[in-house]
Amino acid sequence: MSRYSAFAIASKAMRRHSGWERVWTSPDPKRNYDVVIVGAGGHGLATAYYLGKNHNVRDVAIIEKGWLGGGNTGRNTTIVRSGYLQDDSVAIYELSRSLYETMSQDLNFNVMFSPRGLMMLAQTHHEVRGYKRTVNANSLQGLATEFIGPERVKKLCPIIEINGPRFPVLGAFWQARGGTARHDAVAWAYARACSKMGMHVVQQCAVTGISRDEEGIRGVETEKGPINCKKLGVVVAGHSGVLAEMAGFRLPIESVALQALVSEPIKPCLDVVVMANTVHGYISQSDKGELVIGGGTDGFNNYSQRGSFHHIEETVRALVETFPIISRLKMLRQWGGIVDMTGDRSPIISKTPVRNLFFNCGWGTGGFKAIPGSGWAMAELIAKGNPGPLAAPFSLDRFKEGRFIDESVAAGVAH
Amino acid sequence: MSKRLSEGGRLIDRERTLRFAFDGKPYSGFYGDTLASALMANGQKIIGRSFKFHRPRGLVASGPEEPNALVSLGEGPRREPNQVATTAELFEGLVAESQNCWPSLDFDVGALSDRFSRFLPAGFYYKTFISPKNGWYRLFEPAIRRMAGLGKPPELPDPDCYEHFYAHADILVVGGGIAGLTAARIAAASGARVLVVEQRPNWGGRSVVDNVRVDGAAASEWVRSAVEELEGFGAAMRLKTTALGAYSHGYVLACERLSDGSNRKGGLRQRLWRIRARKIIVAAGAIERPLVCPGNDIPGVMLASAIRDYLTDYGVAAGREIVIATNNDDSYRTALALSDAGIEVPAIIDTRPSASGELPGLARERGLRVIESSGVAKIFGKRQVRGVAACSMGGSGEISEKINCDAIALSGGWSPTVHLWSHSGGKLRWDDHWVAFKPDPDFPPLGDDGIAVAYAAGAANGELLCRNIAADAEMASKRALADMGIDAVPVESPAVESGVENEAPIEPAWLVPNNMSCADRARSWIDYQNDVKVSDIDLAALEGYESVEHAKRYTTLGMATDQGKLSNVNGLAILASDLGTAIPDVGTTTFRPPYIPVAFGAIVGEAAGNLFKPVRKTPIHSWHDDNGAIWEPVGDWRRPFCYLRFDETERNAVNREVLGTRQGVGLLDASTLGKILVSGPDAGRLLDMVYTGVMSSLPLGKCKYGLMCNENGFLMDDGVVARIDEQTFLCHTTTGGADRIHAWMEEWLQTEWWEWRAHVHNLTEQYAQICVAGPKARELLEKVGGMDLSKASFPFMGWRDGRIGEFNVRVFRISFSGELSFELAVRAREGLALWETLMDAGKEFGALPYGTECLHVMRAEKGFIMIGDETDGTVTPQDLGLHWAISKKKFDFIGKRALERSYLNGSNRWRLVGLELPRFKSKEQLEDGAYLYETSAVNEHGHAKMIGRVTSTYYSPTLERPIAMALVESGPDRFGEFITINSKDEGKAIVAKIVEPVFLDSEGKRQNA
Amino acid sequence: MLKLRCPNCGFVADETELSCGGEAHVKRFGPGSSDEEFESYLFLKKNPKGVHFERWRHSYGCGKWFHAVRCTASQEVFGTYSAQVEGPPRELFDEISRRRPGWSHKD
Amino acid sequence: MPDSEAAVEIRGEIVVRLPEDYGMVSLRCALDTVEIEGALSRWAGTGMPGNGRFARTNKGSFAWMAPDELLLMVPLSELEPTLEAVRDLGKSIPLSAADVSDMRVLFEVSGTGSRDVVAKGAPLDLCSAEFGPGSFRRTRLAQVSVMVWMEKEPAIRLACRRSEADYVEEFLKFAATRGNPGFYS
Repeated sequence: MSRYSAFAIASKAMRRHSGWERVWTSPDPKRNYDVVIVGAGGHGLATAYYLGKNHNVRDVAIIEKGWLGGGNTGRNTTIVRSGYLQDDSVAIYELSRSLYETMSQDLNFNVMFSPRGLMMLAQTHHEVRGYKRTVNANSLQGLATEFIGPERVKKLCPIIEINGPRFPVLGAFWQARGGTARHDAVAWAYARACSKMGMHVVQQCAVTGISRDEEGIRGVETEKGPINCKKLGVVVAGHSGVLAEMAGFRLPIESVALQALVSEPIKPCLDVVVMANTVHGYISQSDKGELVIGGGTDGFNNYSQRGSFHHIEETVRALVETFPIISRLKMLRQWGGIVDMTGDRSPIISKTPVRNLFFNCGWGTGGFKAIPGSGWAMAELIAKGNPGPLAAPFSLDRFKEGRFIDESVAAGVAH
Repeated sequence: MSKRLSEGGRLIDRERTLRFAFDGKPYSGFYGDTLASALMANGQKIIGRSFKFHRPRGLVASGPEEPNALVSLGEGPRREPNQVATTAELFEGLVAESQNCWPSLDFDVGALSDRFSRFLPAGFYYKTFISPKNGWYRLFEPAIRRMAGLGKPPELPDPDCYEHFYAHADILVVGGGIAGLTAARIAAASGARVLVVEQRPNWGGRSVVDNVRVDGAAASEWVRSAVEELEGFGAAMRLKTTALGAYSHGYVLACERLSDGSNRKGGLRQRLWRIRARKIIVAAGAIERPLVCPGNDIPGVMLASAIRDYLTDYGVAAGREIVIATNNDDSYRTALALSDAGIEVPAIIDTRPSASGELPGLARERGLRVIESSGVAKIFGKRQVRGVAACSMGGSGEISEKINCDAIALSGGWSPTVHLWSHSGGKLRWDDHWVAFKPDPDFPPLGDDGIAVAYAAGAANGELLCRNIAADAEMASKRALADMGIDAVPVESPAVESGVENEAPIEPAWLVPNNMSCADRARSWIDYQNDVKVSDIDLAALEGYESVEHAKRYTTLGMATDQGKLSNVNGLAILASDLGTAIPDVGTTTFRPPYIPVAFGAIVGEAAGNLFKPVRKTPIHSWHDDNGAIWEPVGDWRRPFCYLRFDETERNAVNREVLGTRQGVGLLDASTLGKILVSGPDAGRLLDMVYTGVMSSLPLGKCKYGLMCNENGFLMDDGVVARIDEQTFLCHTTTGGADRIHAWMEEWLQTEWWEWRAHVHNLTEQYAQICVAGPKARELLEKVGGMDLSKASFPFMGWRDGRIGEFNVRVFRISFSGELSFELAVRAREGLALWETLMDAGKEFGALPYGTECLHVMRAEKGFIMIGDETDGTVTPQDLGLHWAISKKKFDFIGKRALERSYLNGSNRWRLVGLELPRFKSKEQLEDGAYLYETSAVNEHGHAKMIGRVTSTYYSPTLERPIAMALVESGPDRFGEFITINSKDEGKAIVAKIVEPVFLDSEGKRQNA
Repeated sequence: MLKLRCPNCGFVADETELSCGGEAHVKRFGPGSSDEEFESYLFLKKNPKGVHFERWRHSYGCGKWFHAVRCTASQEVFGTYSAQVEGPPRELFDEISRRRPGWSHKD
Repeated sequence: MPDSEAAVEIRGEIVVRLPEDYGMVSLRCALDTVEIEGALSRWAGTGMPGNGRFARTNKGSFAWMAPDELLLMVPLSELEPTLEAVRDLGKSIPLSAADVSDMRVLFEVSGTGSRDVVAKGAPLDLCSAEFGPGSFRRTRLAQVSVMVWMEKEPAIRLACRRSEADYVEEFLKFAATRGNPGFYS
């Protein structure tokens, strides 16, 4: 497959771009593979890629019921950060963030990773304490984050109102190497790299059943016929529960809608990513000029990629209060995705009751930033059959033992 | 050159001239004009620049679907980018500026990129700017960001206000054309509650423009009477109100425009309607598509229907000589209207082998020249149309003849406006006859009852022949009524005539000409705003971006501010032909709300400034405000953090409050604490389940401290419980816990133990509660007098009802400060008076008010835990050494089973200790949230091994040294050990000694005094 | 934007007046139960794409809890009923089967 | 008497924060049982209100709050005797009562546009068929919970938590002064 470069574009331009190769091949599936990955979203494709790259497992099919990257990968707010609190979270999210730094070069596809800096506003004393705590933890975890004062916040983000009457900005948690990336490009780049390694990306091929026997996994039933495999990895975000049911067990997961929206494109006015957790809203500006905005999840199980409008109202209300100049800008498009929430809001990368069946799910609202790290850890789990230190803490049995990885340490207000 | 004709223009009032400015140049228009019609009347061809190549852009459409004529409208705080000129009503003094061009609209440096367009195909940025690492972020991205975006963001806060409004209706009709009004008429006459919304400032839709005749009279006549009739039936009729989106269960958002851009009156600017309808009738009409032909983006190329609108509505001609290029009969109406107005129509280029319908016939009768089976080889002109070259439709663009003209009307057929149908899940079906996607009646959006919630009518339903529209609307309305169980009363549907019996069918013409050359494919636009050309779709298909979602995202087709209203179907068709599949097999992208962009301000509604969020205030709030309180938000409450005197710092104020209380007496407004009354024969049984300790055995008149866990075993709240009588308990909760714990108890009673006989009342706001603490507390209260507060008759952890001064109070002898302390509960309306009485009486004892921070310091000195500081949702009572508050005898309580799990009983749990700290040079106390770690070890991730964290840290003015509480791995077994704390702002590690978490009066002399 | 009829006060409530309490008819496991039972009680909730029995509270209205049966994909509501029951009423099963032929209740 | 200072008038819609001259008692008991309903009715002299209603009795106005809860509203002067009487009643039927007179603040919105003012914040259907004299609802107004009822056309009364009264007052005055949608009026 020919490499992408300015030179390639120039030479192809001479032939009116008639010479470009397909980004990925779309073959009909074989009957047997060493490994089948269900779900060609970012996490599934990354899993396949690192199976090939790190473990030299290349007889792999990634099967997708719709179009690759068409799920949450293509409908999130593209935030990349690793400033979490717990050791186990920081380990996987920071690996992930560092892989984003070199992803464009590794995959020879510009995923537009933009480490423009990310801040989480502290708007109550409680939040100040919480973020200082995280900064201290991060320093012991070797992660570069800091707590900055209101003046610095204003300097990094001039359009912010730091003296809001209701929730003045008391400071912020700042990760200078956090940022955003182009979500579609991430899926496309991994798919291209997988094809390059001879893997099969099979789109429009829904899984209708999972075949197993006492030995363990046998393969999957699909719209395009049965496919056998030695190992099966399920990486389907919102639909994990449905797949688990096919395999005959239940996951500690509930699927809910998460909404996002964009404004019309305007000239650059916001150079960093801002998250305001007291008021539930986060915002960044895309390279196209759209303000990309996200908020909280709906409160009930929902498999329709549509959420309830009052959540949009709450998010926009909060952001207009924090960024008064956006009041006269307009919402161009809103949409929803299905996210799978676990009991402790941390992901699952784990073996299952079925031998050689592995699940990677439960990324909730934070999946995009984790794509490379999640694929890395899942690939190791599938290749070795046992989790490495990255995946081990995220095993299913933690819920039985009460060993939670809880990032939502703000226990609510109390005096 | 476009110009205003001497007569005509049904919407303008030539008596009322309005002055306005565009890019600094003064112009004038008429009342009733849109900015677009006024600019056109003034001959302004170029109004904007395209997004990617900064090509000159002129008007294409006449409605909200306009992709090109976006301007920045207004001045100062009211300046608003990306306003669509075609929907912006003209007003006196309007100021508009062009966007996305520099230095000027006429000469835009950005347009250079157009020269290199060949090197900037779809998605070029994915293939380049790849290295070096950081190259994208540091070099390329900033440049691209500057080139991208459209208007400049506002610089000032929005001075206007907005509001929301909840409306309910049996039937919501979207669209006030013949279809909408007909459907509404039947529904209203049948007794249904009807709400009709129309986005334009006037009723009637296209029928009025196309001088259709209804029941023998001009459409406008019928429209007027129909609207009157509807109002007579009590139907709510709303103009300038755009339905934005349909959500589940018949919930529809609509935005009403209440003032023009000037908003001189300073009233509401917009009102966001939240409509709950049992049924929705979508009669939103249809939108015309341009033809895809070489040079079709040059200013002067417009939609045929738009040219007709400007002519009829505003008396403006798009040019002197206007050529029509079409694949259908409808566009001949434009030709006829133009020639009636005396405007030259040199030719009608028709892609069909034979244009033999009635309308072409009428055109020929007028002597207009129709060139059949022809396409457009080329459109001449750069900054505006100078002419057009025709070619054979079947060929690849060899010029057959050149025709001079200064405007071109394109028509590629119509697309039904199906957005609202699709938003809430309605499916679409491809219609070969009209060459368009239309609502599939077999798969409508469903309501909560599982039957159709929306019905499409008229053009929106793909019924594009106007004489059938009324019948179609009647059917939709009757179906909706029937599904609601309402019998439709017979209402005479209007007879609609378009002047012709038949229209010859449209014929698909996706590429004009059919076998367009490669060069032409790169000059034929599909998405005007985002500069998506045929060649871009070709490239996407070639590279394997085959799904419509991939192609859309790769080329940005349909992602402009018009969301593909003009471009999507053309793009799909060309993608389909590239892939050799049928259009319906390619499918459409998902329609997402809103139908047109809506201001964030409207979404916020009234909830800005003071109404952004409620602030909860205690009955004593005003006193705090008058006495120097620094407020701390606690949930929605405001509580005094401390009270500043003169120019003292917060730190000094807190120290003063602590010492003042410890040495004399201090008053705290504790009104925000939860007060939950639990009564009934099973009240004790309930509390024994909710609390970790035993409450049922609490003696009358006594208080007891209690802990609550969630079912997961983690601490969720704490507080003092008082036994009021045999069957009644009063439970105090944290401020944040009041509503949560009340709901929590109700939940268990209603959903798990519903046979238990107990009732829960949340009395939090019935009482103001005042804490009087300090060695002189008793003296103060005795001075006010009214009840016996002596130690003997009123010991620690008791409560009494009685009088203090003039007030009926309930006094609790409890202490969160470690001092001798009384908490007085009084009915809320008397709270302020009691507070003032006590402050007054307290003068001689140096009584002072203290805030939450002083409260924190005092409780920490005493080693009391604080929910939210020592706990964070992952901490058990055992972790905090609170075993004494957990009953061993009880078989069950909420959280008990969870606490038996292996991990929660591990020996290496982090448990509560105190820290003896060195004095700091830099400041008085250790920073918040510091971690304790082993200097030698690392964990499996290579991080320093953390073995604990600081949960509370304060400067103790009482002890004159910093104090801290911490959770440390098996801490209580390590008293006396030294441990290392990382401190970012000390810049170095700190060594502290692990001690008991009680720093003051461990035997409790003070509180028992 | 859902609307549900609260069986306690009889009024149709707007989604903004309601709060969802998750899966309905979950059996509580307390002391004496196995780790598996307790885990399933707390964490292994049903998460069907389709007919779902759940708990709702009319929190901005009469304040009472009730049960609702909703399709998590189409948002269709099959009915609401009292919170003070161990399981859904029979006639509701019939109603669901009528609207969703072939549907069967899984426990 | 409405305190005129607090009144805001725009084209007929007036918002008034009512003086605190009322007492309120919360009664919790099984209203759905015949005996208890009967006992209450005998005590009050008339039948108890059904859901969504309030009823005037010789003991005061009873509002239906929930299947097991009534709110008894009396003039402040009657509060103490009423509490006494309720306690006695409690001896004969299983009932728990609490004085909640200070928990809430009352407002009145009068004028022909009263429904339109309230509908700016409440998701209720306020058309006269659904909501008229004698109607009583618990719902939300913008971001807080309220009780809404009508004693006589067109005045609408609202009650909110004391701590949120300033917010509700500001909301209602904003709503009353920013133009009337004219949907209900």
